[in-house]
Amino acid sequence: MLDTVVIPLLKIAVLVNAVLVAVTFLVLMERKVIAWAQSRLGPMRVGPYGILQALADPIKLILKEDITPVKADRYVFTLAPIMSLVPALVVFAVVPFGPDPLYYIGDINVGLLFIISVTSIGVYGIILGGWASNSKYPLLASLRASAQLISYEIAVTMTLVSVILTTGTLSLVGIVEAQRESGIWFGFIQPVALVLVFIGGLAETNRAPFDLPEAETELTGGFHTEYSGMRFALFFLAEYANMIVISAVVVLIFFGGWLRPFPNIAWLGFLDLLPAWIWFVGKVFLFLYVFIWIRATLPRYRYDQLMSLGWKVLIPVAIGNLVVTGVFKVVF
Amino acid sequence: MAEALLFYTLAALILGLGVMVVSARSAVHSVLFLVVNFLLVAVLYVTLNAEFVAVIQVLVYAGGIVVLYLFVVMLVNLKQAPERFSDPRRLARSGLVLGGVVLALIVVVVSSSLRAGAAPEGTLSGFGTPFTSGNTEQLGWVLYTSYLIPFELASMLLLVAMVGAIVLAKRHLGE
Amino acid sequence: MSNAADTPSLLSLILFTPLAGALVLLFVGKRQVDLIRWIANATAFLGFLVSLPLWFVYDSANPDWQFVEQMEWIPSIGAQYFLGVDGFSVLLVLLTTMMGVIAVLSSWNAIQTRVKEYYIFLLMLQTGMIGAFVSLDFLLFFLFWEVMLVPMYFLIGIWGSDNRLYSAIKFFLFTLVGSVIMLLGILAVYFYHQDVTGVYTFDITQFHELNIPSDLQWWIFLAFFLGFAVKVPMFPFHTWLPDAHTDAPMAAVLLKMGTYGFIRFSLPILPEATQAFVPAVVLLSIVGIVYGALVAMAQRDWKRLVAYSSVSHMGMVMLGMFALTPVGITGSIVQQLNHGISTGALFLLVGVVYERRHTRMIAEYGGLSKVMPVYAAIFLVMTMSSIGLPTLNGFIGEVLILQGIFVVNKTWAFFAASGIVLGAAYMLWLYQRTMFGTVDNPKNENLPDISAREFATFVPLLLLAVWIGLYPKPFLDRLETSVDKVMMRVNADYTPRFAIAAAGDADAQRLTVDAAAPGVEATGTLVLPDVPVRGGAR
Amino acid sequence: MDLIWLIPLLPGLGAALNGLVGIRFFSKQTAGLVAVSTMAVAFVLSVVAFLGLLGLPADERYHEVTVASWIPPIPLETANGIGSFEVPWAFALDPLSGMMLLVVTGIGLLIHVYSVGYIAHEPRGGVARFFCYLNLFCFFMLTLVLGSSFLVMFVGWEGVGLCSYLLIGYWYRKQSASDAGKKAFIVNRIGDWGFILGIFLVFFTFGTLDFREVAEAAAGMPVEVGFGVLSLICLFLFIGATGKSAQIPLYVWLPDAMEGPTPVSALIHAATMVTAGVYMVCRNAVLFSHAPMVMEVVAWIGVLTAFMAATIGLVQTDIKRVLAYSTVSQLGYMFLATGVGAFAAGAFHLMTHAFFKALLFLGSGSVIHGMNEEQDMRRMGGLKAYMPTTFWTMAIGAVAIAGIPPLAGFFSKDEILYRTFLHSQALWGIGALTAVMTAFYMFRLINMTFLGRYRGPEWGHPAGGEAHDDGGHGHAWHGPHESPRTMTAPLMVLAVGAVFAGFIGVPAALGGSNVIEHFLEPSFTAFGAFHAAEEAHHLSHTAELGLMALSVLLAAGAILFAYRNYVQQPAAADEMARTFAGPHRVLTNKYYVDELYGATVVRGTMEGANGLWTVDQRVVDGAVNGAGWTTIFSSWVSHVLDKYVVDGLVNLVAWVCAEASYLFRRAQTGLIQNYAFATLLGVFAFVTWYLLAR
Amino acid sequence: MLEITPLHYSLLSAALFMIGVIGVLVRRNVIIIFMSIELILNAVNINLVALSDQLQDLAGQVFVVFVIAVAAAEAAVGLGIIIAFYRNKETVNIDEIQIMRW
Repeated sequence: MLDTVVIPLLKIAVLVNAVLVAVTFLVLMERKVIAWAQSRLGPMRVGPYGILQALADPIKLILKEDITPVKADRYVFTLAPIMSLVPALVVFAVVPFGPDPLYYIGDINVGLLFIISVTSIGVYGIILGGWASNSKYPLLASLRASAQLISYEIAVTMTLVSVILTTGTLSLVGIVEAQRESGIWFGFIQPVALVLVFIGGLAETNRAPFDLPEAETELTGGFHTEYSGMRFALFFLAEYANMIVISAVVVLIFFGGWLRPFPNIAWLGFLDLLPAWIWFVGKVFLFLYVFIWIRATLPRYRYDQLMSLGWKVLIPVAIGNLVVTGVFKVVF
Repeated sequence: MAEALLFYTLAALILGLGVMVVSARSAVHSVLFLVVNFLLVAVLYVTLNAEFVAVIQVLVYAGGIVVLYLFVVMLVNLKQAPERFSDPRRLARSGLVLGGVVLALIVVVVSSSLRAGAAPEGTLSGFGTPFTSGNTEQLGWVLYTSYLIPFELASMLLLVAMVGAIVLAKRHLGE
Repeated sequence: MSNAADTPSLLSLILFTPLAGALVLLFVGKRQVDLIRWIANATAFLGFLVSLPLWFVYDSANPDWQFVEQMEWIPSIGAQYFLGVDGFSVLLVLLTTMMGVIAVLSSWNAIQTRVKEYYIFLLMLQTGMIGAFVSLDFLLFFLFWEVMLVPMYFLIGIWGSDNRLYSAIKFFLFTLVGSVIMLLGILAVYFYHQDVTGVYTFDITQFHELNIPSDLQWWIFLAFFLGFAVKVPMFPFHTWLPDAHTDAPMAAVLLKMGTYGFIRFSLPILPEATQAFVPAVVLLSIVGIVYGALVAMAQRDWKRLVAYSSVSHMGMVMLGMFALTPVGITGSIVQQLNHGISTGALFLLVGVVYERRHTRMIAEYGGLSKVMPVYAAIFLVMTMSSIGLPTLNGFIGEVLILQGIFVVNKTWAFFAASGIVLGAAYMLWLYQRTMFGTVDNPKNENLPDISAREFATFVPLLLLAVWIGLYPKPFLDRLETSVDKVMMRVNADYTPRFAIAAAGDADAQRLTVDAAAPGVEATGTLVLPDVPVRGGAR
Repeated sequence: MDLIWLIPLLPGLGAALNGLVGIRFFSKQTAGLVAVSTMAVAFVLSVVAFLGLLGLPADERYHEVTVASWIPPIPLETANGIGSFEVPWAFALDPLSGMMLLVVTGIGLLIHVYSVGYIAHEPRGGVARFFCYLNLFCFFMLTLVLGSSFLVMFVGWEGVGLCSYLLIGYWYRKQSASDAGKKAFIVNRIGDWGFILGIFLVFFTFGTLDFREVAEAAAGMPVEVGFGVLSLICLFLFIGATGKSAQIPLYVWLPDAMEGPTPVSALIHAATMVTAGVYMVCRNAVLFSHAPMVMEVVAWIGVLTAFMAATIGLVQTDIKRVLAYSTVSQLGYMFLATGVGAFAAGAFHLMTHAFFKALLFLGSGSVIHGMNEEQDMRRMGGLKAYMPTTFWTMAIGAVAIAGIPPLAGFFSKDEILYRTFLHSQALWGIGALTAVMTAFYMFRLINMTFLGRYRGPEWGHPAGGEAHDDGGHGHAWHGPHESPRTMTAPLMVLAVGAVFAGFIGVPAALGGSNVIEHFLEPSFTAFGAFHAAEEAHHLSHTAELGLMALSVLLAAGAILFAYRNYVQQPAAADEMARTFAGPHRVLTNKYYVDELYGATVVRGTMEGANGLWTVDQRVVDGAVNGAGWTTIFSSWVSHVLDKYVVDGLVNLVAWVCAEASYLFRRAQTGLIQNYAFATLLGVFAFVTWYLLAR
Repeated sequence: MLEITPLHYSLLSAALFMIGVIGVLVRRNVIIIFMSIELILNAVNINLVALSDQLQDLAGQVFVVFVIAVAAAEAAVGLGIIIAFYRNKETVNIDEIQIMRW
């Protein structure tokens, strides 16, 4: 009872809270990084160097009035943010923070597939949110968003298949272990796949330069135009949680998860002084930083460019990569 | 005990959501119930040691097909008043009654036949496919060897369906 | 069989290359006419290239089937996917692929409507023909045989000349009736084989070892005869030909199907009936030779003239075959090639002027030597080839055929040889009426001479015509064992050359008259080496 | 001698060069140079080969070279069991072919040289084309001569026919030229029909096609008394020879062939190709010797042809046609010689004839050239003054052909007449009469052309008569003139030949040793296996000399008569024509043979062709269409029946059904759910049944 | 009752199947009818997976994969038809889709 129910529940509680906290700090980090990128200071008022801004924002959102438009579909309007956030959090069930079972909730043998499938559920939140608002901009945005998500999901999944082909397992722990055994992070074996997954990840999280569904100038804020307060906060959380998920997946698959650099070179053993989960979280935040960095750097795509990039570049390249991987797999 | 509890809970939810799917006035709600229903079916699959199928259920059904439904609902249903549920001219009542009767009949048949046969252990296994828990690899193996041709046919079917759907849904440039 | 092991599925490759091209063409937009033409040309050329190994790898000393491919097709009725070639098929397949290239290339400008469909049909036709030539399964053969019908019907019906629908339907009905009756014959052989051996099979190599009672042979022969004679076409069944000759080079090959059918099926499977029918077939052939020539003389339409000359030439081919002597059969096959080359070229030549003037009436032309000298020169060579001038290909075939029939019956040879006079008469008259004289029709004054592309279509034909005429040995060598195999079936006393060679009696290969009598006595008692007829290539 | 295969090949090479490259790129000079030089080399090679042959002992003078395989061996039954049909590309040199080789290459070379001048007015491509044809002809002719088997000879045989066709039709825009070419080819083909059948029979009888093997085999067979297989072979072969060598009944093409350029007439239609038939008969002397009945036929056909052609030649006015009939006549002489068994005499006459007839033709060409394409002798006269070289050389040729000693024609013709006399006096009578006529018409030609007064058109303006717009003479005509040196030089060389060639055949009666006969003997006797039976009876030298004197006297008389009629009293000729108006008309119209053939063979074939076409359309195709119509008609009948009777019933049933279904069709609501409901009902029924049945 | 046997799954499947059938029969909205069909397919899948577990045979799961593929194809084409139809008739009411009548 303890092993099967209590400890997992505890882990879940810890993890969910950790993610939520991480998100608040991620927001702060984003504001700061973008500010520095633009030679500004960013939030400085709340706390030293504005560190407490991370607390202030959530508090503001929770306290705000939660408006439900009159013509909205009430239930769905409420359900949508939840459907958006829950999958983002559920994914963490299979994300291993370290080699020990202590560091993950479950290691299922279809872990990667699980992540892919659960992520794909997240699109409902966006579609329903847009639809339930009964307002044209959110609806358009939600249609855009879902089209974008579905398109890029294909490319990402196709790319991940080639990774699976290299590892021979779908289990995330297994994938990381495979990298330990081969002694090299898969990012170096599958650079094309890395780039593809990363670009796809940007698109799936609606991040710049693919943040079309939230393009303020076109859609006055996107699918969550009509949202405010707590429900908006949930969407917000979901987006950033998704960023963390993508980063975590990229790290797990391409950058050796919790492994230190060059895991099979003995004289670098001193690096193991840092615990595995620190390595993992560090790498994840590194990628989160890249996310933000890209947002600060790149302009937004046009919608048709976005779609043609997905369908005419990423998917063919992904298929090509798959074929090449297959050939290599057979030949060597 | 726990297993039974889980099963009954899931079964109740699945059936309940099924009823909701059929009876919901708004098509969007219907879709929502359908999604949840599918997710629960996926959970049921997990309890039956079919993780891969469960994941595929989520990925393809919940993540793909139902999204498609949602799309279509949103495309066609925007200004449509919710349909009137019952119409005396329709066969609704008789359908319901008859459906119930057939259900009952089927229940009787199934239960009686299964009771009588007392779970034919392995006798129906005409394919002799090995089965282990965590069977993704075996499933792939079977799929690409014994069922290669059906698999390829299915892929052709999907291709044809894709082409057909595009042709059907595309607005012709000339018009 | 060692050679064939290196190229295990060469025949399938040859067979399906054109079809693959046709499939590719399906996916090309029909407005991209040039692209379609390029693809079709490339495919046809590729088809020719892949067939070239046949020429080089085929082992002419080996009497077995070569390049054999065999696998189940419809096991329940014993049908197989069974391919293989002997000397006959090698030459005919090569002719087909080469003509394929020429046909496709020559249609570059000639076809302006429904280009895509045209090339698809053409390539399909090519596959059908190759398939019929390489099938060693009777049902497979019949399948390809019928497959040819469909593209041919459309080629005639859509791109034919005046009255094309009539022609197309006539062609279709003619050949269909023949085919259906032939199918009856096939089934008769099939069931008889099952009766004797208890095995259901369409395997031709098995049929070749079958001894059917002569009364049954009689009926089967008649059935086959109708099917093949229509395609040849023999004398009373020829009237579809002048109407149907649309797509010239391919049609020139198409006629070979009939004669091929005779030599592949009628002769070896039904030897007794064949011998019984020799006088009748020879009579029809001779009538065909003389009659075709005379009717050709009366034509006012250039193409119909050439078509009737085909009737005459094919009569010659049939005559040689039914001489049932090795020389005659060899000549018959060579003459098939010649007919493909020279008549094919003549049709192409007609096509060239038709493209320019859109008329085929001979009276519309005259004095073309002046305006189209190169054209006139090529036409001259092909005319000479057609009338059997020595040093060109036609002579070899005619001389072998006539010599082959002469030793059988001198009267037949006498009448058959009259064809060389009549052939010269109508061809030279045609040549005079079109090429010589003054240019009295003002429309002809500014005709351009043939273009480089058109010239390219004729070059291989010209080279082949000279090659076969001067040095036919490579062709005859490839036919040797195949002819002998057929001869062994129709004549039980015949001693094949490969058996002599196998016996190591090197001198016996060159049988002089003096040495022949004792030599044959000596070798006649040879026990044939146990030659497996079924392919062992696998 | 092993390089003899090069001899035919060289002109072939020249032809290929001129044909493939020359027509487009060569200048006139280059084209001529290529042709002449290949022929020159071939001639040199021939001389070398011939000298090599002379160097061998008499009974070893046979040299065969196999170049390549042509038709590989294929078993075929023959009269003597299973044989092997095999023909290699093989060439053979023996005395007969050696002689022919020299004639062909030598005269061929001269005529090539002559052509350079003659053809100079043609456009550039035309010159190359001409030389291409001419070279090609030499190629085929040499193949014919050197071929060691029947089939290789047949290659040359047909090939020269083709070249003759092409060269006759060289001015293809002229209807008569292309007609003549076609006629030549087709008539030759008729002969070839016989020839090829003869070849087949040779193979069937002997199992080989090699000349030597055939001769040896035939030598071992008895001389046929009746009409046996050898006779049949010889008859077939002779039919071939009549075609190629223009004998009755196939001689009609040769006069028409004069439509071709004159060098062509000289080379092909006088010196070489037309003698191929004689050559072929000589080649198969052994075979013919064994078939006396056919020999008799040959002799009679020969002499009749000679006589008939000579009579026609008496009245022709076209200079080339006179020569053409003369050629036919002389060829008849040669066949007469072979027919009486004097093969050597025939071959000898062949050679001498080649010289003087080529000379005469070239001379006539020179005249025509000088007269601006005028061919009618009535419009000539007195040309001696304008073209002396041509006159003197032609006069030599005429004297030679007339049989005046000691020129070449005397010896050869006399030998023939002598041997004929031994064989049959009747033949000799006709032959001698022909000789007289020959002398007469030849000097008629000389007289009308060169002597007397000039009757031609005024010059300074284009010549009258038909406008030869195709001749290529762009420039104004400045009166009769001598031809350029390239044309006169060959004339002179040939004249020398015409004077001296006869001395190799001086008969014993005149103190000679008849070198040529002894030289050729091996070729006719299968190398000692067979000796002519004629040696048995044999006149004394005195009688022989008497015969010679008689024929010379007759010839001289004929010459004088011609001089009287055409130079001294030109009116006398016309008077004679009036006196014998009937025969004259018949002769002028060449016995109406062309008309006869036209009305029977040609018309018959054409009518037959048209008739058969009608048959094809009406009957054969009609049967097909009739079958179609019958089917359609019967289907129409069925249709009527069907429509009103069968269909009526069907319709009745259908009507009943329709009315009934009017009720039932209400079930077809088109609403899927109704159908689904019905399905469900079915399931309900099924399950219920399942339950109850258990 | 507390032991879960394939019977339970079969009954669940049967019930879900009937719900789907009833949905097909009674609903007017074509899209919902399609969704009911998906329910039916799912019911079948449940049965397949349950029996696969019971019989220790992967064939059941293989068939589920195929059923899903077919369902995807069906959904794509079916929805394409609906879109096309809607474009022409501005309705998805199945009562108005009766051009197959007579």
